[in-house]
Amino acid sequence: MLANAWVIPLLPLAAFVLLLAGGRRWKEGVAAWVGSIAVLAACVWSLGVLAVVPGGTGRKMEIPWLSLGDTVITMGMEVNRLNALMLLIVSLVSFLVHVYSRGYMRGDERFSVFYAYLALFTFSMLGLVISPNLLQFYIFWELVGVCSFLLIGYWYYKPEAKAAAKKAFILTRIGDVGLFIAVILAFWHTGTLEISGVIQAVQDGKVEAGIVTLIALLIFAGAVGKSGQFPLHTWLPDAMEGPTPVSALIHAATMVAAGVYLVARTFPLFEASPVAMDTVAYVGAFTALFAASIGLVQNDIKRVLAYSTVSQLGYMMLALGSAGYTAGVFHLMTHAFFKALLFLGAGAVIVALHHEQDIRRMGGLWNRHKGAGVLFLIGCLAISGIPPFSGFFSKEEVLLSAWQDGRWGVFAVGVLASFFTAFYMFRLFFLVFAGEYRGKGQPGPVSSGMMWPMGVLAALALLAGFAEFPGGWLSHWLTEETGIPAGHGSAPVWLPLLTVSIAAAGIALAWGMYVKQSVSPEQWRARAPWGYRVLLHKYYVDEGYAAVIALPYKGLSIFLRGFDRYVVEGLVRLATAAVQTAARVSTRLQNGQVQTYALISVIGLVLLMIGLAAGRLF
Amino acid sequence: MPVTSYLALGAILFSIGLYGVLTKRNAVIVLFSIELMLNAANLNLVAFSKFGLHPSQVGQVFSLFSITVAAAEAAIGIAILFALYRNRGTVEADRMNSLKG
Amino acid sequence: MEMLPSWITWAPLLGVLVLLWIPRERTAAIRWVGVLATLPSLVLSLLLYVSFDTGKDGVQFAHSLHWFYLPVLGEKWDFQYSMGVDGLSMPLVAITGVIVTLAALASLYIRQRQKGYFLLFLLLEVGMMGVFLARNLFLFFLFFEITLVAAFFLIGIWGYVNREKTAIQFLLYNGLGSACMLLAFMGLLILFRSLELSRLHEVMHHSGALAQLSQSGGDTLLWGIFIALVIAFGIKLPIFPFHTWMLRVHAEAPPAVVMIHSGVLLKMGAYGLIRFGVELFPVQTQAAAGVLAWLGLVNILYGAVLAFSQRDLKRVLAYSSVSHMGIILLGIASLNVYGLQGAVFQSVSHGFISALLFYFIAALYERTGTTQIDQLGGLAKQMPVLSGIFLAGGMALLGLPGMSGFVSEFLAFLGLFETRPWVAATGTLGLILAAVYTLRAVMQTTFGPLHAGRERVKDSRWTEAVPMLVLLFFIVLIGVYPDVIGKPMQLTLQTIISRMGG
Amino acid sequence: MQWNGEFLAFFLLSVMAIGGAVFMIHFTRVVHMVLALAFTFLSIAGIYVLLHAEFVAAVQVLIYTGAVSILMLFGIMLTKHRTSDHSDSRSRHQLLSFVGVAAFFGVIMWVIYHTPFSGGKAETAKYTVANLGEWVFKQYVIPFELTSVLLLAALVGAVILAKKERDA
Repeated sequence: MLANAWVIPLLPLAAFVLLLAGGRRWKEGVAAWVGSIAVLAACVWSLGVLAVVPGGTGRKMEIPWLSLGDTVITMGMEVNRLNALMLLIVSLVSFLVHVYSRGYMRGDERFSVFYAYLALFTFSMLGLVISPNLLQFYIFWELVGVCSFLLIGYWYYKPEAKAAAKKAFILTRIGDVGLFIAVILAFWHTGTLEISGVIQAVQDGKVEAGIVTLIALLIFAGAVGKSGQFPLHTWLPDAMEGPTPVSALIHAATMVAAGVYLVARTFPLFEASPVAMDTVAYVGAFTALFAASIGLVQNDIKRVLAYSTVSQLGYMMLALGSAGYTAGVFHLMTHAFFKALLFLGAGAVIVALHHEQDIRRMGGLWNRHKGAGVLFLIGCLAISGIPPFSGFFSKEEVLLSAWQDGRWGVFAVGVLASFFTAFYMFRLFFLVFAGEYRGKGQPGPVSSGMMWPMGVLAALALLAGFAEFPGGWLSHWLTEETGIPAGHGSAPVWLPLLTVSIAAAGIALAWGMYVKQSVSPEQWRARAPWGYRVLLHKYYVDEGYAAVIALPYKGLSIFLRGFDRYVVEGLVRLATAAVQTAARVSTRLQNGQVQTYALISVIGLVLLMIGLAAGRLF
Repeated sequence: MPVTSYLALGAILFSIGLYGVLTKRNAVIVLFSIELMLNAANLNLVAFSKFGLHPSQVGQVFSLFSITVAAAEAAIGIAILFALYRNRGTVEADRMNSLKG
Repeated sequence: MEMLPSWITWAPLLGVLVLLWIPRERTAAIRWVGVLATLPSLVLSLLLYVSFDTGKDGVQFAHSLHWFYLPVLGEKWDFQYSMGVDGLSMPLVAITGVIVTLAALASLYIRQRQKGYFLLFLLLEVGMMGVFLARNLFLFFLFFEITLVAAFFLIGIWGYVNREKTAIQFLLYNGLGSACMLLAFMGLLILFRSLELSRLHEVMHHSGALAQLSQSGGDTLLWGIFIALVIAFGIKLPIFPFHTWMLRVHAEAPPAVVMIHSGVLLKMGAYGLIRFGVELFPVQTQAAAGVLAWLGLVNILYGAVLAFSQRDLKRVLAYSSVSHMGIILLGIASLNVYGLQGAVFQSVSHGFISALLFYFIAALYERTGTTQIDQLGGLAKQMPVLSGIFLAGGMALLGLPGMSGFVSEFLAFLGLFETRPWVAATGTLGLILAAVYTLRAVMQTTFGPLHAGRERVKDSRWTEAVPMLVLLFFIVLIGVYPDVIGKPMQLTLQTIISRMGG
Repeated sequence: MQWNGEFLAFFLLSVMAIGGAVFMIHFTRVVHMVLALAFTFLSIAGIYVLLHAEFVAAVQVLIYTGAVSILMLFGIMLTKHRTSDHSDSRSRHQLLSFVGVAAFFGVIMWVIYHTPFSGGKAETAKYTVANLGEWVFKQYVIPFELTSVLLLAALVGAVILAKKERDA
């Protein structure tokens, strides 16, 4: 089971090929079954792998891929405990999303294409997870990017989807190039592409400190692009143009977490460079607060969740940057469950409301869709950090690692972001489920096929925290024989109290504003209208990019087009014109008169003779 | 007499002939000039048969051949001229530009 | 078996013979004979690929015949008809066989004077195969000129509106390149009294002979020859600022010819640079590597920036070719086995990719009558299969891993990062820009709402879809398992590099 | 340089030859030109005598001074000749021709006077007509016969060219 773990990604790949070949001929049910069964098999297999995986470097397998001089680049798999955990998370969430999509995508004319894309994504993500070397990692890294692109642009005829897909691809590509350079630098400075080999070389001090920092920062650049960290975060909220199951799978639970996973996977590299650690921590903290503050005022249900994702990813980065390896991974896991749950819940709401996404036109759904409401509430409680939901434990771990690493500023930012999170999540919850229905028409039903995956996720969101508490079982399991410090000991007593009370304060504020309506949001808005506008426009980052990068680039391109047309080609024309003039002059000599021809011959002869005799003259 | 004098004479005659070929509009005169150039060449042949590196009477033989050919050339030339004259009514060289495409 | 290279080269003439006997009115017969006539070469080149011994260094299937003597100053200069294949030419021969056959299928779009078209087309194949297989510079030159003349007529007669001007520009530029090449070859002939490649290798890699040569002032001449060769093949590649002819050809030639042009003919530039630059002039290449790297960088960025603002799909692809050829230059300039392998990989991969994309363009033009980006849009609705193929081709173009473009880009940059990290780092900017222009081109045509007046566009027929899928298959094959072409070339390239002492 | 008889003869003859040639170029009436040319040919025949080529001299007189000149006269008389009008481009052409020919002449003269001719000693006593005959009919008999064919061809050709119009 363990030795053949490389089959796990191939299962969804087979499904992809089948679905592509089957095309539109297959009925919806067949396509959904093919995809779901393949992923279920992968999921079961992953569970088996998780049960038997040994600690330390785990199990490796590789085959030659490309011979280059004396070096042979290999492809293969490596399963250690981190990988195995990721395998399970990815395949599990993917399976649930597969099941859920059957209901969500009902009636779509490219149904089987959607499942094919989902299968391809699952394949790529699983391949990414078990990559033993950086190159393979990069390959799958790009593949998940392209799947994300395809799925964001799934409704290709919508101009917004088209723009969002393009933006997602290009912005992540910017980060990817950083990773690309990092892979090459790692190869030249350590002589290998194996992740374990690179780490070994760095730990043995074979690489200069400056180079290690550079490589770590470039890897982090890749992670920034993929995980939507500032300043490359803007694609992630736009990516909500894709179908909601996609947002749940790719843009909440798995792909965006790949950046975090990457940092975790190469964690010893970061540990070796204080600068890199600082960068990760500060970028993570800044993103956490930044995105959370934008999330406060957004009105699209999926966008609120998207900013919340960005913010939570910032949390994970923050944890990793503060040396909280297990805290980061733990939060990654819990977040995968509760954020997927939230997205699927949002999807259920959207389906029920006939594809309405604006929360100002929702409300009062608690009575009609109690099941969805409860599940969504579980997700909200988990993300806000209310015990005993999983988010509470992981968030506390994160803040604890920041505190113990001595990063007060980061800690304070984390606490503030946690307050924001609680507020906007419950703002969302109350606006959607409490009060009166503000939309048009009647809310429709939600199929049970969509409900029970949410149920599974809710259970996980509720229980996943107990993998770590009490006793730090997860940390020990993850770090056994890896040389990475397991945890930070026990937390001070005041920390859980602080986090819970902060979260409760956020929830209370949201309650006050949107249920009891004792605090008027309009008043707050009126007090700082410019602040509200800045938040609503997401700090004008998109506009800034357009003005600073996109426009000048377009200008440069148009300028160069003129340059190419008039200067480069002009030079060519000049040359041809010169030749043509010469030709025209010589055609005039061709007047058909023998004497002229003879004269020219004579002159030519004379010149020739002078040329020959000139050697003797001098 | 040094050979250079004969060669110089040949060169002078040749150049005059050449000038005639290039400038005279009357095709008959052009033919004359060509004959003059041929004579200049003959002169060189004969001169070298006496003063050459390996003097030999073969030079004279060649000049004989050359004279023969020149005679034939003159005959054909005049004949072509006649034909042209009948066709185009002129023997002026600068009117003959049918070479021009 | 030993004569395989010759068979491959001359096999299309069989088709020429058959074609000559078919009356020009029987267009259907002419078309199918034209397509079938490319098959012998394809089959033979695949056979060559299979029987090529990857474990052996040097030229295989070599054979040479005495051709003629040139008596010069009491010596006899010997000219041989020699053919052979080594690891460098092997992938290129294989790709030529494949692309020519597929381009012949794409030539079914040709509506007029099919007989002449296919005659010239087959002649072009003879030239291309010969270029890659000739082991004598004189022979090489002859084949090179055959491709030039055949391509000239193909562009000039069957192209779009400005075809004649384009063909003339094509001929002038390439004629200039050929003149430089001829001068260089003459220089080599005078210096070494032979144009046999094997003989030239012996001399050029024999340090004693070289030292003697440089003492007698041959160094300057060698440099002159080297520069002339770089110019000759640089025009073909093309290197900025010699690229304008290539843009016109891309925009004006019939798509099937562009498939060949962009897929194979441009690669002759890369092949020449490696074969006659790196392999024959290691010292000079080493000294000029910096210039080559900068030229490559300019090519990459210039092409990428310009591709972004073009309105014509064909021009976008043309500029992207400029950009991709820059990667070949970077690979060559890196002077190590990684980079060189990257350059060859890029030649092969870009050959397949551009052939695929121009096949798509041909199909698109057939349906819509335009390739202007702003007159297209939302085509995925009407032609999902073709759009999917275009999307896949675009992904290959921007270097998506799992497809051939990535392998070559990775290798080229891997190589260059060893020797010139800063140039390489700047060059990676091209990867981002490639995504920008490719996505713009792909998404403006196939995504978004359907452009008005395109409601009746039909999806692909099987005669179109199959060749495109075959190309896509090769692209993915190389991307997934690059050793298929990496293995044959590896030893040869390693030898080239080891001779360089690097 | 010595003032001997040979030199004097050469000087006179060459002056006559050049003078004839110059006049030929310079005269405006065609008949005068022919006469001047005949004069040149005659002088050249004299120079041949100086060079011990008596037979060639005789042939020169017979063929050039006699046959060719008469042929030319016929040519002149059978065609019409207008007095030439000098146009602008014509004079430019003449000037260019003069410059070209002068340069050519200069180069030739420079070469002639800078080339060291180390002539062997000719056995002029052997340069007899009999000897010449032997050369022609022994070693060069085939070219000789070929010239006869050439002459025949020229004869026929000339007749056909001259007659053609009337038949057509």
